[in-house]
Amino acid sequence: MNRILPVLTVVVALIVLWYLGAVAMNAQWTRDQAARAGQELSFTGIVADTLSQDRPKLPAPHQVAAELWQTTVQKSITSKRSLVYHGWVTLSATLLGFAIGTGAGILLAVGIVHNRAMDMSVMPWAIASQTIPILAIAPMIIVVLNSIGIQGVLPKAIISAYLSFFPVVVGMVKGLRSPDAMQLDLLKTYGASGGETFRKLRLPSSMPYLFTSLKVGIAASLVGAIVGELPTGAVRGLGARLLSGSYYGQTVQIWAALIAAAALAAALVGVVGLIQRATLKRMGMER
Amino acid sequence: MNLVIGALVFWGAAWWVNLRIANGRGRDTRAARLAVPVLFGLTLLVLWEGLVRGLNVPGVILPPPSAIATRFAASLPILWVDFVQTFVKGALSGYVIGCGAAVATAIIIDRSPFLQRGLLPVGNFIAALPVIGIAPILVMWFGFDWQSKAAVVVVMVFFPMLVNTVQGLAASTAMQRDLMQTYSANYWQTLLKLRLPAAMPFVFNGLKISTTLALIGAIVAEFFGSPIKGMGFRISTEVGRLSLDMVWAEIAVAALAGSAFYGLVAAIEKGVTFWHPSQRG
Amino acid sequence: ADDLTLQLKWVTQAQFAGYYVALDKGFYEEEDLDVTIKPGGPDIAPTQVVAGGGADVVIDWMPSALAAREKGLPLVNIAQPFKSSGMMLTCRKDTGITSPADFPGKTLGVWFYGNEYPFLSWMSTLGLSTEGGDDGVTVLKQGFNVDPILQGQADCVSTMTYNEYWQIIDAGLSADDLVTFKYEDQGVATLEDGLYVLEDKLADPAEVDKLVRFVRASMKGWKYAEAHPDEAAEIVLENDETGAQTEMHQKRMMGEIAKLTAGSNGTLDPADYERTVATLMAGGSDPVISKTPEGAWTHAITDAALN
Amino acid sequence: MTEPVITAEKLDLTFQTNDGPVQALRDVNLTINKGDFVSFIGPSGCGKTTFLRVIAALEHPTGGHITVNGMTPDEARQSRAYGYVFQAAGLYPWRTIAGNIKLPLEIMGFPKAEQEERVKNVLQLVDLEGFGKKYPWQLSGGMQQRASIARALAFDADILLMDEPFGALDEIVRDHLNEQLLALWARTQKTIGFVTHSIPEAVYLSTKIVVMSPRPGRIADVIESPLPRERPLEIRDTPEFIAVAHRVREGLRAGHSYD
Amino acid sequence: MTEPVITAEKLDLTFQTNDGPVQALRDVNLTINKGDFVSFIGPSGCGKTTFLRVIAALEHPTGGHITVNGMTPDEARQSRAYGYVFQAAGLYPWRTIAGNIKLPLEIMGFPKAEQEERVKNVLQLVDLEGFGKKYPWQLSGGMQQRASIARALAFDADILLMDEPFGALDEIVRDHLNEQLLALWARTQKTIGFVTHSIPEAVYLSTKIVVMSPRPGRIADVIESPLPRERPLEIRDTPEFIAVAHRVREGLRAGHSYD
Ligand SMILES: Nc1ncnc2c1ncn2[C@@H]1O[C@H](COP(=O)(O)OP(=O)(O)OP(=O)(O)O)[C@@H](O)[C@H]1O
Ligand SMILES: Nc1ncnc2c1ncn2[C@@H]1O[C@H](COP(=O)(O)OP(=O)(O)OP(=O)(O)O)[C@@H](O)[C@H]1O
Ligand SMILES: Cc1ncc(C[n+]2csc(CCO)c2C)c(N)n1
Ligand SMILES: [Mg+2]
Ligand SMILES: [Mg+2]
Repeated sequence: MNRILPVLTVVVALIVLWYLGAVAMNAQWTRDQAARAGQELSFTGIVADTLSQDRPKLPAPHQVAAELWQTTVQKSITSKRSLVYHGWVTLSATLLGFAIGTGAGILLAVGIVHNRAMDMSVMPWAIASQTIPILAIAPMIIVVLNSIGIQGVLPKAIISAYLSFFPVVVGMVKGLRSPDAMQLDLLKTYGASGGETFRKLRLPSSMPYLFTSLKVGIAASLVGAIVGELPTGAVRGLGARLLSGSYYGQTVQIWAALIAAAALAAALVGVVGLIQRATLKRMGMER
Repeated sequence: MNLVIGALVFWGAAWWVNLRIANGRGRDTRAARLAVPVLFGLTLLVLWEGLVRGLNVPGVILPPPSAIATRFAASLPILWVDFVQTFVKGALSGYVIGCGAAVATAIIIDRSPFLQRGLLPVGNFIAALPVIGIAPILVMWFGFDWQSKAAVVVVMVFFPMLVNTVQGLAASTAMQRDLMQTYSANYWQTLLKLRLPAAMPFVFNGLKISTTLALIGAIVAEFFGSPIKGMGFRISTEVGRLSLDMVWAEIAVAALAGSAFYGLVAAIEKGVTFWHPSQRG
Repeated sequence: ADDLTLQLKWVTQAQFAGYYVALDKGFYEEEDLDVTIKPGGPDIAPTQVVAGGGADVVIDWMPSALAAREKGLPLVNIAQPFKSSGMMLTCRKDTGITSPADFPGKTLGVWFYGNEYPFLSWMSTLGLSTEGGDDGVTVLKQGFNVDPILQGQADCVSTMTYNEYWQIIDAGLSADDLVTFKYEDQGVATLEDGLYVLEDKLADPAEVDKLVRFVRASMKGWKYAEAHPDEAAEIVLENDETGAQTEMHQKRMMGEIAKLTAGSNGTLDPADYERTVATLMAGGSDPVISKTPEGAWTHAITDAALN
Repeated sequence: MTEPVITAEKLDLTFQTNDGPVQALRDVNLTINKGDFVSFIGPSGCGKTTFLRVIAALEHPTGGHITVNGMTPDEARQSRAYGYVFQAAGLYPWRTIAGNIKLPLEIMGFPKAEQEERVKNVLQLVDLEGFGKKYPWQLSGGMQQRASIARALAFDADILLMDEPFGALDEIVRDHLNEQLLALWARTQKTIGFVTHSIPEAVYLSTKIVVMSPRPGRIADVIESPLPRERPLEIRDTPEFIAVAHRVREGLRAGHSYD
Repeated sequence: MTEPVITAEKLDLTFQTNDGPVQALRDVNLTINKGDFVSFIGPSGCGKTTFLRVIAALEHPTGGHITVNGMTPDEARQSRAYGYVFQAAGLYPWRTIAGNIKLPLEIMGFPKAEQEERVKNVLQLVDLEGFGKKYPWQLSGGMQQRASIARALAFDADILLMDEPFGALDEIVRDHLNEQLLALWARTQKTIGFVTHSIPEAVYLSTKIVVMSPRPGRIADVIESPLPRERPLEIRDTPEFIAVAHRVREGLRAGHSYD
């Protein structure tokens, strides 16, 4: 509860700054237009115009809000102009990619923890893999997958999985290694097998780490899904909205899609957080 | 087909060697720690080469590593120009500005828990804005040259860095702070002598995450408008021209530069936070 | 029905009205074809898609197709619905540009990703360096929109007569504020939207038959679109899944597109081809293509389809 | 009552570290009989923990010979001979107290019904009835330590090895647990190996006190306690007690450097 | 020698927590004279730490009155009256031992040359010459604790407050540090407030033992030690020592619950 007031304050401050910015950045165009038309504009005239341009350099918050309202609430959710529809398209690729990425990440982490050779060889390359700009290779991934007959949401999901697997690997390796020597020794005195050690000690100890990285991972997944939408013709999804807004200089549309994407990310992270709390609570690790 | 089988055999053999090294006696030596990943990387390349050649994948889809290497060697001047444009001017300046601003901001809001409680959730929200949406906007605002790329990088690194620094500034223990109080130390003395040093492991965590973000941000921003040089520019135009070997040469530069950058920051971290248990090994 | 996939060069818009009309009006169905139209975008190189087997037929500009051919991807032009080029360079009048002679020292926005060839050819015909400096031009890789000219970051930007030009107008600049240089008028016009397939398809009679039917139906679609521009624009809008296109813009685009397709029944005019090749090879030290292409086009399909 | 459970002969153990070899145990000879309560005391780094770990087959000696119940430590471990209690309670936070005690039972494959039965019994034994459903962090330090002892007792190991189990507790709680441990030992007749830093604790609990000295770890003195098995807390103010404590302190002082 | 340094009258302290108020100190009255060595002993949670923190102005009482050298604790702190030693050594790991000892000197603005001088002196005082350039983690626990004492001594505070400084060390090292602390106290004539859980430690060190009892924290007993100021380690086996220890234990037992 004691977070609401500060957050509101910051949001209000941000919106005020945003309005000021909008006036400042859009004023040039307003003045140019007036000069071209040979008009003199009063200060209030300038301000009014800057906040209602069609293609503003920085759209005013209320323009973005209006666009969001129109494209979510006022459109049927099956409409191509509905952000809910586009959001759903992105979400489905995100979730599939997240599932693949998380699964692969966990498997890789298990391998790394149990096999020294894998640990030594894979980790540096996993780091290097994240320095490759995904947007650059996304089109190629799509084409390559296409040439072996994989189409539809799967290629997008694979790109999104590529981005989400890394945080999961890192977190999970850390988590599986978090039991200290004493906890491991305890199981040894019982003569426990490797599998039992994994099930009864390593896996449960890794849960807090896993969830922390899942939060990072799902946000990365969303970015991946959006990136993956571009080279498939960018016809559906939030990425498509961003890009088509960009083709036509529809800044209001871009900002609306951006906010929607960030809200979706926040919601996804929030859901993971809820699952985390529920799980850890059931496991007795949440106090 | 033979090439495919050959590649797979090589893979098997290299894996066996790696297993031997990793479980052998000299496994903790520097040489082993270098050899294993290098061998693994080599395996990936051989596998790639063998598969691409063996299965006759057209070069306009996926060129073999040998072709990429040839192209790399032949295009050093262009690669260098692109590297300077994107990495040095775009990524590095954005990295310095973004990380510097984030640390400064963290110190400023450090005195106000109210601001922290408000700013961090909003910051996390803003950090979730996809780059692909931000980049065209910033290109529109800051022009086509490296400034807009640096701006994208600033936006990308600012919040991860801020969150880490704020966390770091809170990392000193109550006892350590009490100690300062018994000396009647003032705010700045406590900051300088206790909280900043204690924050360093967190700060470097942020700095490391930011290295990869910076490079990716600078490259991606070039997709949305650039002068006719830069790694992102080259990648996007050469794909259209079907010069996939050049594209991969640029990607190789990106991966090398990114890993080297990360390695450098990690090395500095080792020097600065030598005292931290995770560094003492 | 036979399946066939068509990869567009750009997003769903009236530029490709003929194909959408043919699909919507059942022309493809009449020819026993089941056609899938894949929209393009800034991240999609049609040449790469066809190389990867993602499409049977692609729409591309001839310079990019010929360049790909020289790279070893055997693309063949099977039909050319667009007779004239819609490319132009649009400049702000207040920059003082009145003719190409004023270009030196100016900043020009250009599309890359395989679309830069006509521009490069033109500049080398003019003898202008693209490396900047006082006697060259500074080139920007133009993004997806016309912002650079609106924001004053470029003196001129690339536009199509049917699309970006009108975006500038819609943004609030008037035709009087602008100077345009059409590639057609500058004598450096190159062929735009043509239909291309991989060479080996033409060796298979069954494939050839499919292509013949496809081209026939497509041209029927184009002629229908020319005759009923507003209806064609509506059809395009219905097929636009992004929901970003507007009716006004598409109707106007259709009108402009009709002007470009007007002179063609789908058959490639060898004279246009020769002119395109000549322009591309004229590129001084760094021509777009270095040797005259062989077998880069065929009349086999259009002859069978249209006669 | 005097059959030997653990016999160590000429035990040597050298760790290979990055800074060269560290000799942790040298020429250790010791016999522990059934039902003994043996305390190990000595300055930090003298090898107390290492010796306990050798008994439990967590480390392997580089020289000498050790048998447990006539077997090697490894075999003894397979036959569930050890209950080991570490310095920190080391309960798994995601398991309830009962769940923690069940852990070894699950691993050793006891039937479900018997598991419940045993958990109930040992909880009673350590005075924790009614706390089975709580999580470790809901209990005080002393209670956690008792739970960890219950965990070690649950599967009826012959030998209980305890490595500074009460090191983290305050003196009063410690006294109390010491009393309880003695009672438990009297009831179960287990053989106990107990590491401590506290002289009164060692003297109060043990039938035999092993004083060790460091660099390399050797046995400096083995003291058979003259105290009776019945030991009220007040025994600590008796002259016998003080005499034994004095001898232990002397033994310690001899081999000690103060860092 | 009997001028009062610290006087507490009717001290109350209540913490406001999420679970409601916690009374940590209730009606505490105490006078500490110059040169006293006062130990505070009592079960966990009885307010020993809180009382020490009140003296050092790290907490502020919610009732009653306290003066230090005739000033309020806050004023006393401004005039550098306190050297505070915590349970864990709490050395900054990024500073060398010398750097750690210099820390308060830097903050208080001593000139560079004097800093070096003082560091040298206190290192000698705690027997750590030659370790100034080492980092804390390169030293054993006992050495770290001595360094933290050196840090508290470096700026010549009148009053040394020590909160379980030796809690984490083994008994032998502890004995040794206790001897050294007594010697240091004799040499410097400081007033020392010392929190401990160990009865022998409290009896061995103090001129005055304050036994506290919990819930809420009150003073249960104040014992003036009859032992002489000169105290060899052997004094611990004397009947006077044992008598005092016994009285302390009785005082503790009275107010204790075992968890
Ligand atoms: N795994 C190991 N690798 C290398 N050296 C070790 C290892 N374990 C212990 N040692 C060294 O062996 C010696 C004995 O250690 P051990 O832990 O048995 O001492 P201890 O008597 O239990 O000390 P403490 O009272 O501090 O617990 C020490 O010098 C220690 O540094
Ligand atoms: N900052 C605080 N906020 C709320 N309650 C506190 C705080 N500090 C201490 N307490 C409570 O005040 C009481 C006294 O605590 P204090 O730390 O002084 O005990 P102590 O005698 O030092 O115990 P220990 O021997 O465990 O160190 C305890 O009940 C404790 O929980
Ligand atoms: C990144 C980018 N690349 C190419 C084009 C050019 N382009 C290819 S097809 C076509 C017809 C469209 O209106 C246009 C303009 C662009 N606009 N943006
Ligand atoms: Mg030990
Ligand atoms: Mg305390």
